Amino acid sequence: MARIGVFTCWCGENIARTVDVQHVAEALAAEPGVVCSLAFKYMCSEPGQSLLSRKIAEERLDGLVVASCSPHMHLRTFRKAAETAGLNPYLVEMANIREQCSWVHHDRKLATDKAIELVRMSVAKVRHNQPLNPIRVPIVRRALVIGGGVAGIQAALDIADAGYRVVLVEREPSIGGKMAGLSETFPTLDCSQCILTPRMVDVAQHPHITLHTYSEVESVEGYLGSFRVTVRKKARYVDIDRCTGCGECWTSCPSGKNASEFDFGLGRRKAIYVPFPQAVPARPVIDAKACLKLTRNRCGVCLKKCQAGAINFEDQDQMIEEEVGAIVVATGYELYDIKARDAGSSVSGYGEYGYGRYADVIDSLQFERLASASGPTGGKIERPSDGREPKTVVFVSCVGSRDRAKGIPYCSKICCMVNAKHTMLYRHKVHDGEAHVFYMDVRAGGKNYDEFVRRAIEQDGARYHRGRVSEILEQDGKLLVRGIDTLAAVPLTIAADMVVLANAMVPARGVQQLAQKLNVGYDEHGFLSESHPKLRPVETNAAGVFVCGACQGPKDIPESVAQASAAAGKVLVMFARDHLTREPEIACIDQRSCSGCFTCLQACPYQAISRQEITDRAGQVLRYAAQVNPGLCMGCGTCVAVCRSKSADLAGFSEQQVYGMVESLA
Amino acid sequence: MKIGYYPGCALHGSSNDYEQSVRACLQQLGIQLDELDEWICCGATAAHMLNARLATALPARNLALARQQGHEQLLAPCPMCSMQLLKANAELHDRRVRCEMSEIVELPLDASVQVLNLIEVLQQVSCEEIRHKIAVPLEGWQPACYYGCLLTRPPSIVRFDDPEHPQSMETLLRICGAEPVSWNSATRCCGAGMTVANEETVLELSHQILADAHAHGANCIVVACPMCHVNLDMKQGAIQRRDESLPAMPVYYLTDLVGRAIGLDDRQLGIDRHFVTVG
Amino acid sequence: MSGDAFEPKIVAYVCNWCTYLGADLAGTNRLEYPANVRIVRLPCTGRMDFNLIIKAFEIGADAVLVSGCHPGDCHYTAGNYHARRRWILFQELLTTLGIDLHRIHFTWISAAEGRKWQEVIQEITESTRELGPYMGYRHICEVQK
Amino acid sequence: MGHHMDLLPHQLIRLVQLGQGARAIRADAIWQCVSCQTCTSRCPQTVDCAAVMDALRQMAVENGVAAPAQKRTWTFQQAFLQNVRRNGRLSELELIGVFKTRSFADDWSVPGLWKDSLLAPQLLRRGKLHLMSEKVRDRGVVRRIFQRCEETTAGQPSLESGGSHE
Repeated sequence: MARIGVFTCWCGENIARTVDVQHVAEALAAEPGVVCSLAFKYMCSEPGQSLLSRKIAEERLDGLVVASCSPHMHLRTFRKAAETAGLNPYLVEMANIREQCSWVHHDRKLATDKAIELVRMSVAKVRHNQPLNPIRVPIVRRALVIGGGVAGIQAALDIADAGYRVVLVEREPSIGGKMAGLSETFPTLDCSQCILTPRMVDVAQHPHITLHTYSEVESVEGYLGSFRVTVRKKARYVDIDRCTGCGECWTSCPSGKNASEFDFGLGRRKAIYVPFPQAVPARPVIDAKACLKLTRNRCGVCLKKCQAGAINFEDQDQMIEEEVGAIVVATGYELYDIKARDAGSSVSGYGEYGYGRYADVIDSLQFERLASASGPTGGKIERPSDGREPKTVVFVSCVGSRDRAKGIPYCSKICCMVNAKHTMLYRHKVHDGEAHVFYMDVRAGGKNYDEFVRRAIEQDGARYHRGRVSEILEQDGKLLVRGIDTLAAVPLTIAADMVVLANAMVPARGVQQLAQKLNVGYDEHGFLSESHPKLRPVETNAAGVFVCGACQGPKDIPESVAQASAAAGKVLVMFARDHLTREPEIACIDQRSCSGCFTCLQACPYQAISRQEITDRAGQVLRYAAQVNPGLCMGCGTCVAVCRSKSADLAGFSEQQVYGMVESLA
Repeated sequence: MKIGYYPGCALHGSSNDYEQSVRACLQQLGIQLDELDEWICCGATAAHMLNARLATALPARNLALARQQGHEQLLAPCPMCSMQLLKANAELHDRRVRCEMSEIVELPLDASVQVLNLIEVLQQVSCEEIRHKIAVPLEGWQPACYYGCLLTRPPSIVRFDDPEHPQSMETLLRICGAEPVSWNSATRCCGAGMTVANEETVLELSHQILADAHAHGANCIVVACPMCHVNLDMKQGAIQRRDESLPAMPVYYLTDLVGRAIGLDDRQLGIDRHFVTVG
Repeated sequence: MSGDAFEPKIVAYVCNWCTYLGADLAGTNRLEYPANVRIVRLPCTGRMDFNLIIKAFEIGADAVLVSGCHPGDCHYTAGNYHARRRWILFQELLTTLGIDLHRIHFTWISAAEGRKWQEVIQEITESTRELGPYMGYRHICEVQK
Repeated sequence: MGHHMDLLPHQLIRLVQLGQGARAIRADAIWQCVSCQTCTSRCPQTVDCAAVMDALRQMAVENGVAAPAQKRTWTFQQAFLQNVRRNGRLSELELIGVFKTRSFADDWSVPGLWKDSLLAPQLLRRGKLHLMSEKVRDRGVVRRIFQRCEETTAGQPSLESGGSHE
């Protein structure tokens, strides 16, 4: 027979004002199995908790119901108190008679009656509670970082510097990400490559970091503490261990008219190329679509020129298995492609701006390359159509961002600062040039940010117009930018030589597929979801998977770096423990009655259910039954609901517990 | 192929040259037009300006007639009509509106009739078929394709092509051997229904369009709208009186040029009834 | 629930992460609503075994509410979709059995929607008061016997 | 059209938001709008500006603040609908005749009365002018549709709440 204790809390006046707590305590005393029922002023206070401990010992309680506030408030508190007193914490339940009773009803009689029923439900549940023990999982103290931009580099270095091994996977042939292509950074105008490239070299030389460039995550299995990751190393056709990076191959390659990805199409590269001079690894890759040998079986000059014998036209994609305990996702962003048509929608972005039709309408990352000393023009501002120096440049904010009609309601956060920076860079290089900015609002929140924008306007003479650009037309070699200055209420037409569009930031392509492999949620725009917007900003709902940088939402370099260090910190917190524990409120399957239909296997959102052979003593397979992997199960209970033979159950919310609660209402 | 046909008032009025052109060209391409019996005016600008309910009821009556007469598809060569029909169609998805309208127009209603503009009907004929029928390739023709307002706007209603940079007429005319020019005014407004009421506006807007076409090297303008044709063709004399430097610019319906390419002559297409004639 | 006026008994199955917190928020904001509802906390509506609906009617409930996270917001990524899919199938079964579907309510209420929780409970209580006590289930049971 | 307007479209929308519709309906701008829908399709906040313009014009006439010259469009559209009501389809000749006499009554400009008539012979020569108007057979149903729509339109948006903000 159960020995249940019921403790009804006054919560000062909060509960006692509308619920007759004494009456509740008395009513519950009569419930079968309840051996002690008391009311107390503040159950969560120190005296309340010691009352609990004392009664557990005195009455030899084996079940506890605290009738007070929401379990989200204090369940943990009371379970801890019980544990200290020697009672298994999972034998404690709560009845929520504050948020869901005393605070929402005024009639004392009705509220008291409801409170009694609520407590009865919890008593009915606790009768079926079983002692549970937290699940221990071992940790592989090795981390995977996906994405080698500034955020991924920071996270990898932080974890590696703490003495743990890191596997860094980057999709492109070099790490560095978007930041490697920037000219100068706001609000200090320090050269982007000067601050980033040493960090890139650190990654390459770090004894604890294994770098896989030109590689992608193919699949992820396992769980917190022990993930098995398959990485696809794409065929590079160059053995980077043998290659010395001498450059003979790419200087002699005859195929030179390929648009450079790194220069966003403004520059050209060979078919065998290093994306940029400071690339890490500083080893070339062959573009299989452009290489004459690979496309038409001609040429092969690089093979002949290579002294190191590093060229291998037979190269194939390779699969590499990596075992890690934690994963940091830092896949970053790209710019909203205003040329592309959305499938199913007739809106193709900004046809009225002529991007893709007019050579001199470019986006802000392309402008970065024009302004960069290592860019296709060597840092001279030249317009793409004819190489002339543009004397009037218009910068357009919010192209895509904050435009509900285009499906991007959010602010991309960096563009206001990027525009201010661009006007400065432009004016520093073209002294007699005019820089115009069309903006909706200037959002320059950040240390020294607004000062920076004011400097662009006051010192460098950028002309800011509050209003949107309606359309861009081409006439006599000029771009007619038609817009409005709403402060002056004047429609404006500016005859410009070049237009720079600040396109919205969107998550890097393919991140949704990656998120599905990792069981990480994402929002309607594809940004990965953090566990809690305030208190768990780098955790995700998949235990052991962390996010940082622009894959989680638009952000600038300082924020990305800060978040990357935070994610690394969280990984290190994990690695500092001996072992990991997980909540034991998970599913289990009674294999004796399991019919092997595997509906649960299909339904499980965590791939926590597997097929297990049931064998006789001789090892002969009799049948197959489902099995729950306690490391993966998150305790949602979907398998319980779909099980046809009622063999699945969920600890903490078992069939007996839930049905018991409902039956108590009869 | 047989298709329901809603001419609209303009095509039975002063823009009957457009109807002639559409009928001739489509017939040559093997499309039979089956005119909707007892069709009524779509209400045009007037209804949506003065009485919102009427703006739904008038096109709804036509959609109901189409349904009753068994037309799954309905061609409305006038973009004003096709937009009004599409707008009503969209509203009829709401059950409440459907019931109410059904009572007003005295016929059962659903949102099943597919309303097509002229370009969409031409697109139904495959490129191969058109290419096959070409008798006189449009060599040397450099049309400025003019879409105006309502072929592509409002995009949420008409859902046709890119509202800011439409290319469907260009694609069709390239098949016919023409070299459409790239210009700025493809989706600008010509003044539309203000022809009579506010002539000043029309003359100014249409002047800009004609001048832009010249500036970008066009030797004609192609339209798929009766109102655009009136403003650019019939009013061109008045525009030239204000700006004598403006050279004459012939304005054709899309079916005029396609029709010529597949071997029809100007009389068959009604081109001889245009105001501006060149050569 | 004594007295002359009929007061319905409503059983609510809610998920722990959205609707339960929404109901908590209604409390924190002191949003008053009728005292007729009894909440059964489940981890997720994915855990919702639809026999629980039958069970609720069996113990004399006059209406049942099932409420979870909004589509796309599920704490367990897709539990609420599973619940919705199963509900579609189960609905047919209930109709065949002759159960009055007006007694069963499905909603999505997020942790931020305290106000919605209040409104939903008010509406359900009101509509159930109008429908009167659910005698239908008892009839069905007798017919089955 | 923007550069001709006394109040720009965004200013009109702002006035409406501020409850100053009474000022908006006095603007010349609402009569210069050609309903080309460009504003509606480009607005990042998905405001249907063209529909707002329609509503403002309607209110301007109802409140009697539209000047005859502005109202020309309006008078034209009214004449248009009356014509459709009578015949089921539009008869251009009839419409122009009615419109000219009405707007003549409003502003007495004789040139306006005759300007377009000069085109008549040219239209006639091109077979574009129809002296007989085209009519549908069942004109009863058209009349009834008009009646029903007019009955149910009572209670359109009014300006009662506007204008108090000055």
